[in-house]
Amino acid sequence: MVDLKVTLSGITLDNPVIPASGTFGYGKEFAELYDLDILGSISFKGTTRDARLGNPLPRIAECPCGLINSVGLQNPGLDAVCEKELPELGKLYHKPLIANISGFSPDEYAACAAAMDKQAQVGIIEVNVSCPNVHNGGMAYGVLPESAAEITRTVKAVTSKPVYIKLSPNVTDIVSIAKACEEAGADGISLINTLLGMRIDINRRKPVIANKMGGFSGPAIFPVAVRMVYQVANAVSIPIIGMGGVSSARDVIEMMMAGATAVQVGAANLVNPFACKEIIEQLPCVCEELGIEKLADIIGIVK
Amino acid sequence: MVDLKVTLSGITLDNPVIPASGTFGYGKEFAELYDLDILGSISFKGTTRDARLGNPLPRIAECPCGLINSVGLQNPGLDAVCEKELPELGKLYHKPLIANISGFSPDEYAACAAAMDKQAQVGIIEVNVSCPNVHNGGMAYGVLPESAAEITRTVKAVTSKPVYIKLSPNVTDIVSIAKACEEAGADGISLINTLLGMRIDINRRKPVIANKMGGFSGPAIFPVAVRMVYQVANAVSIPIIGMGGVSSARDVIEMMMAGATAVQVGAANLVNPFACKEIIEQLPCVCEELGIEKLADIIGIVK
Amino acid sequence: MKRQILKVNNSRELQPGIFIMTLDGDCSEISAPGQFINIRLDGFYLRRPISIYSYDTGFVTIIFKVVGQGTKALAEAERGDTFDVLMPLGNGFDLSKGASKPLLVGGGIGVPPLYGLAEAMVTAGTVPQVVMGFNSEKEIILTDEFRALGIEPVITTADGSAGIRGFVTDAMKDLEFDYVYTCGPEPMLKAVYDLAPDGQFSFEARMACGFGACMGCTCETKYGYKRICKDGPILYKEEIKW
Amino acid sequence: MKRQILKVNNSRELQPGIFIMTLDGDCSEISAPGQFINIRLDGFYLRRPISIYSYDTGFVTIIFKVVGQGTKALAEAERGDTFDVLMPLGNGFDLSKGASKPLLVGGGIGVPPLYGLAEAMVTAGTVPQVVMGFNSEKEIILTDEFRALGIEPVITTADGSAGIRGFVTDAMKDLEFDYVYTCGPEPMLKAVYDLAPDGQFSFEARMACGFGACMGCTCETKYGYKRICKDGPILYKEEIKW
Ligand SMILES: Cc1cc2nc3c(=O)[nH]c(=O)nc-3n(C[C@H](O)[C@H](O)[C@H](O)COP(=O)(O)OP(=O)(O)OC[C@H]3O[C@@H](n4cnc5c(N)ncnc54)[C@H](O)[C@@H]3O)c2cc1C
Ligand SMILES: Cc1cc2nc3c(=O)[nH]c(=O)nc-3n(C[C@H](O)[C@H](O)[C@H](O)COP(=O)(O)OP(=O)(O)OC[C@H]3O[C@@H](n4cnc5c(N)ncnc54)[C@H](O)[C@@H]3O)c2cc1C
Ligand SMILES: Cc1cc2nc3c(=O)[nH]c(=O)nc-3n(C[C@H](O)[C@H](O)[C@H](O)COP(=O)(O)O)c2cc1C
Ligand SMILES: Cc1cc2nc3c(=O)[nH]c(=O)nc-3n(C[C@H](O)[C@H](O)[C@H](O)COP(=O)(O)O)c2cc1C
Ligand code: FES
Ligand code: FES
Repeated sequence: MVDLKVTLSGITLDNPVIPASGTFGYGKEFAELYDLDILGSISFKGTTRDARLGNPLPRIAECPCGLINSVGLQNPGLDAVCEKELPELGKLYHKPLIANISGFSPDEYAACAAAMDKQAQVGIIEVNVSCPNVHNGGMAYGVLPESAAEITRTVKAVTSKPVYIKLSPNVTDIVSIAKACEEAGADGISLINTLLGMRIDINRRKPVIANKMGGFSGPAIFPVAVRMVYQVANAVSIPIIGMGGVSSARDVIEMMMAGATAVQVGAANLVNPFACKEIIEQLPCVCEELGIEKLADIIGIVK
Repeated sequence: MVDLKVTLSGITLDNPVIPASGTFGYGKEFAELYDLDILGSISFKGTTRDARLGNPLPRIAECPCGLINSVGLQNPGLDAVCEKELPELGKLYHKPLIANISGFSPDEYAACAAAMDKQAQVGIIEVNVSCPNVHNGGMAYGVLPESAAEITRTVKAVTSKPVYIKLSPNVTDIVSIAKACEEAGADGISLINTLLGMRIDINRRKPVIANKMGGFSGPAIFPVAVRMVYQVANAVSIPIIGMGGVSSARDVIEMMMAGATAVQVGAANLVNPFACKEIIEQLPCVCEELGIEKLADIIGIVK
Repeated sequence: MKRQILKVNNSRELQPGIFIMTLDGDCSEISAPGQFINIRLDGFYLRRPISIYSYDTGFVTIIFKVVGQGTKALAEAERGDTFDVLMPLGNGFDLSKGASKPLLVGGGIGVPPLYGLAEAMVTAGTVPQVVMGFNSEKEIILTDEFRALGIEPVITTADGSAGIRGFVTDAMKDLEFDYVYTCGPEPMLKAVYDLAPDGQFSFEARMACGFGACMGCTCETKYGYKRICKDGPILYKEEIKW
Repeated sequence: MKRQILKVNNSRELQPGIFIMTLDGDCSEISAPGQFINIRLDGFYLRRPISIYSYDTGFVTIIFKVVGQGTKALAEAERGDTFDVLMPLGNGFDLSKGASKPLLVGGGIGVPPLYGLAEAMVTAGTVPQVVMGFNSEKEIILTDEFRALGIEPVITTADGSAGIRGFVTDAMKDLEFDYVYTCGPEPMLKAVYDLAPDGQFSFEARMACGFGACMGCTCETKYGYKRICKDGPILYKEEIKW
């Protein structure tokens, strides 16, 4: 029997496979297809303080080996998430959750983190710093070490749960940003969020996406994700949740060898709703093929 | 008849399709397959002052919708290129060439540019600023506006041919770098070079590429390339040569609508040696379908 | 929703660029006309959503127009080829809405799901009126099929090459109806909305998942945010914000 | 080099995980044993290079081992399936090198191109000696084919399950030869190099283009940089830097 367990900041997961925020809603649609309790954890849809409709349609563009989305953090807002979505998800999934939070100001991050801190179901708070700082030129918090560190400190101050900072890949030097977060007290790093991309509808001569640009993800971004996980794993000593294009058990193993302790699966859930289930089922078999007895042994094994 | 002509800094190309540097050698292998004179231009393999063997093998890794290369600027060096390769290429191709040059110091860039300035065959000098600055921490020249501008000025000082700076996409803010190059006198911008990526051989538990990381290109990077071309086109007033994942006539049109005046085709040549020929043949037909009479009319038409 | 492997039973061109294809497999979950299926195509990352034209427990028939690379690939499929399909998706039309004089209004490739609806209504004892609009004669489909149900569809063409010259709304002006079921391009839906006392409207959106997970297709209604793929594609007149 | 569409004529498993496949099409350009073809597979960005085992103007036969996702997909191809193939690639073996006692040394999946070479040598009037090494009995291929050429191949297996226990070099020690043609994994090539008075060595490398354009496969030789795909895959002993 292959041992699939991995541990993130003291929380042991039955396996490293976690649906990525924004690609699994609150689990409802998938619970109709399989028992959610097979999952290592679930990172649910990013929560903001207030309800958000998100961006205008169209919000989706197809790409070679991936897609662009500009959902724009649509979510029912902090209160509704805590009062309605989490209790409902609690009936479908019985292990610690990852609460993905977002904000357009340090205050908003703090409000979301403080509320999630009180939710017994939440095991880890995952802080999406790819949102634009609306009070400061609109640059994303995650593109500068200083602002990423600031948000880390803000969130750490209001919660005792482990805090994972989820980094944007659209940067020159991912390592300096990850290190700044580690120094500011982050318990872990999640990466990567989507690459900024764009498609044009050449018939209509307009961007496909109403908002012009959006977040590009799927298998296409996997080599960039592996590279960044590898770089960050070699620079920090806190655990990493790796993601970006993961679609198979082999991809999970590649991410872990690059340095990830756990792995999130995003876009793959959308085109194959059974993606996480199939990956979890295939992991033991692929591990055996590769001579892996304990999955945790391969974390960062590639130097 | 659809008019496919486009003009780069006073040089009119019969069509916008140009094989990208490093994916077409000096044309020899392709000249056995088709008449090179159908091409808009050719950006030949990056030249450095001295001959370079490049990086150790393996240098190639497959990716979903693309590949990683770490060829490492293998080339016979400036003298051999000018004395042997260019005369040979001159027999196969009779229009102005794009001379892609690289360097690990401003001096090296200057030496390459000065030599290319003297080559009658060379129409445009394309300056690859993705090389690491070996005298200054190893960071690529292209990742900072200042160093990209410095190289631009260095090259402009030694040549009267149009100078196009070829930018790296591995940056937080491509626009500031492009603008710095424009201000420093660049006649145009080429983008994008490869994304930094990595793959791991999970059987051998080692990076696939001997150098660990390498340059990721192919259809997978197309949405990132379109986005950057669009962003830069809206920020500068010099022409842009767009590239990154272009594999079809439709891709060429999408790049041009995003803001490119001409388009380079890289990885596609490697998996389909007839890629450029097929694209050029299909362009008139696709233009007609889309109601385009003059290809130059669509440059940057998407706002 | 299930993931099914469906096998092409037959496929043929109805009009230039418009194909009808029957796919065999377990289709027993389909519960209402107006639902759709989401088809994976080799070489394309996203599935292609196509409405159900008609169905039974063992097959589903779709009608689609070639508008891009994906539908082109679909049109090239041959008998015996198989597709990975998510189905059924969406809410479908609700026939139970009491109406004495229902009208079905379809535009172009929006007509097929209305045929399934008409069939269900006829089976349930109501014969609806049907208006269908096309750009030109060369695009007209399903006239005979509606006739076989005992319905003489009113046809409009934008170029006047057949039926009434003009849009579906031009035909609607001469008819009496108290409820409208409609599917077609959004400008048509909007125009129909203005003439419909009440009704159900089938929407389209670019979709990533098609089953409610990604919020890629959400629009605002009077009753809150709705996902066109899951809470739709049929929206009710009263909730639409126009 | 041409791009050809080749059609699978037949394919079968020779040993567990090792397949022989004949592809029909215009193969008239193939000029020497040791050349290879580069096969495009649906869903994979790079082509897969596979050596030519035997050929004629109208077909080419390959033997390959399933080692990853691409060769797995290739093994699943059925009669009638077609592949986009670039061919012929590489220099191939040069038979004209005068040698009175040539020896062919193959390791595992490196054996097949040596069969083509042996066939050509026999046709040209020289019967070479052949040594072939495998990990174990279950991997042995082509013994009968060499016998049909009138050659009794010496077999070695690492686990001793057949033939001589050990490596090809253990068998080479007992043989007389003045020229070696060899193909197999690089550690084997290196060991053979040390025992070979002279000879030709077939190399492998991860390739992007396979036809000399990208410099993805370049190695340094005594006579300068060589592209394994274009200037090789066969290198001569005198130029190899070991
Ligand atoms: C619920 C629903 C039901 C549909 N039913 C039918 C039908 O019965 N018959 C039919 O011919 N068409 C139908 N469509 C439209 C059909 O999905 C598109 O024509 C098709 O996806 C185009 O794919 P393509 O690859 O040919 O075009 P491309 O433009 O190359 O596709 C690129 C991307 O855009 C998406 N896209 C393009 N056009 C549309 C569109 N109109 N709606 C949604 N996504 C689009 C594609 O799915 C793909 O992701 C329906 C759409 C929806 C949402
Ligand atoms: C000139 C040449 C001739 C060859 N002849 C044969 C032959 O006759 N029979 C045979 O079974 N194999 C042969 N090989 C090896 C064969 O190309 C690989 O086994 C095959 O590419 C593996 O593909 P995969 O998708 O199954 O493996 P994966 O590991 O999934 O492939 C991933 C990538 O690595 C490349 N790769 C992996 N292993 C090798 C390798 N050993 N050499 C080159 N590229 C590799 C693949 O082409 C692909 O780009 C030859 C290789 C070369 C270079
Ligand atoms: C439709 C969609 C919505 C997303 N929403 C969020 C979100 O709310 N918060 C977040 O941190 N990341 C979000 N992401 C990013 C993913 O969680 C993940 O980081 C990214 O998609 C890369 O993984 P993938 O390639 O497996 O999709 C979203 C991605 C998609 C495709
Ligand atoms: C094998 C290979 C070698 C390359 N060598 C060079 C080079 O010498 N100089 C350069 O500026 N870009 C080089 N590039 C980058 C390409 O010119 C191009 O910018 C990049 O690959 C993106 O285009 P593509 O996706 O069409 O390949 C190389 C790319 C590849 C794949
Ligand atoms: S397309 Fe994903 S929610 Fe509708
Ligand atoms: S693989 Fe491209 S030169 Fe050899």
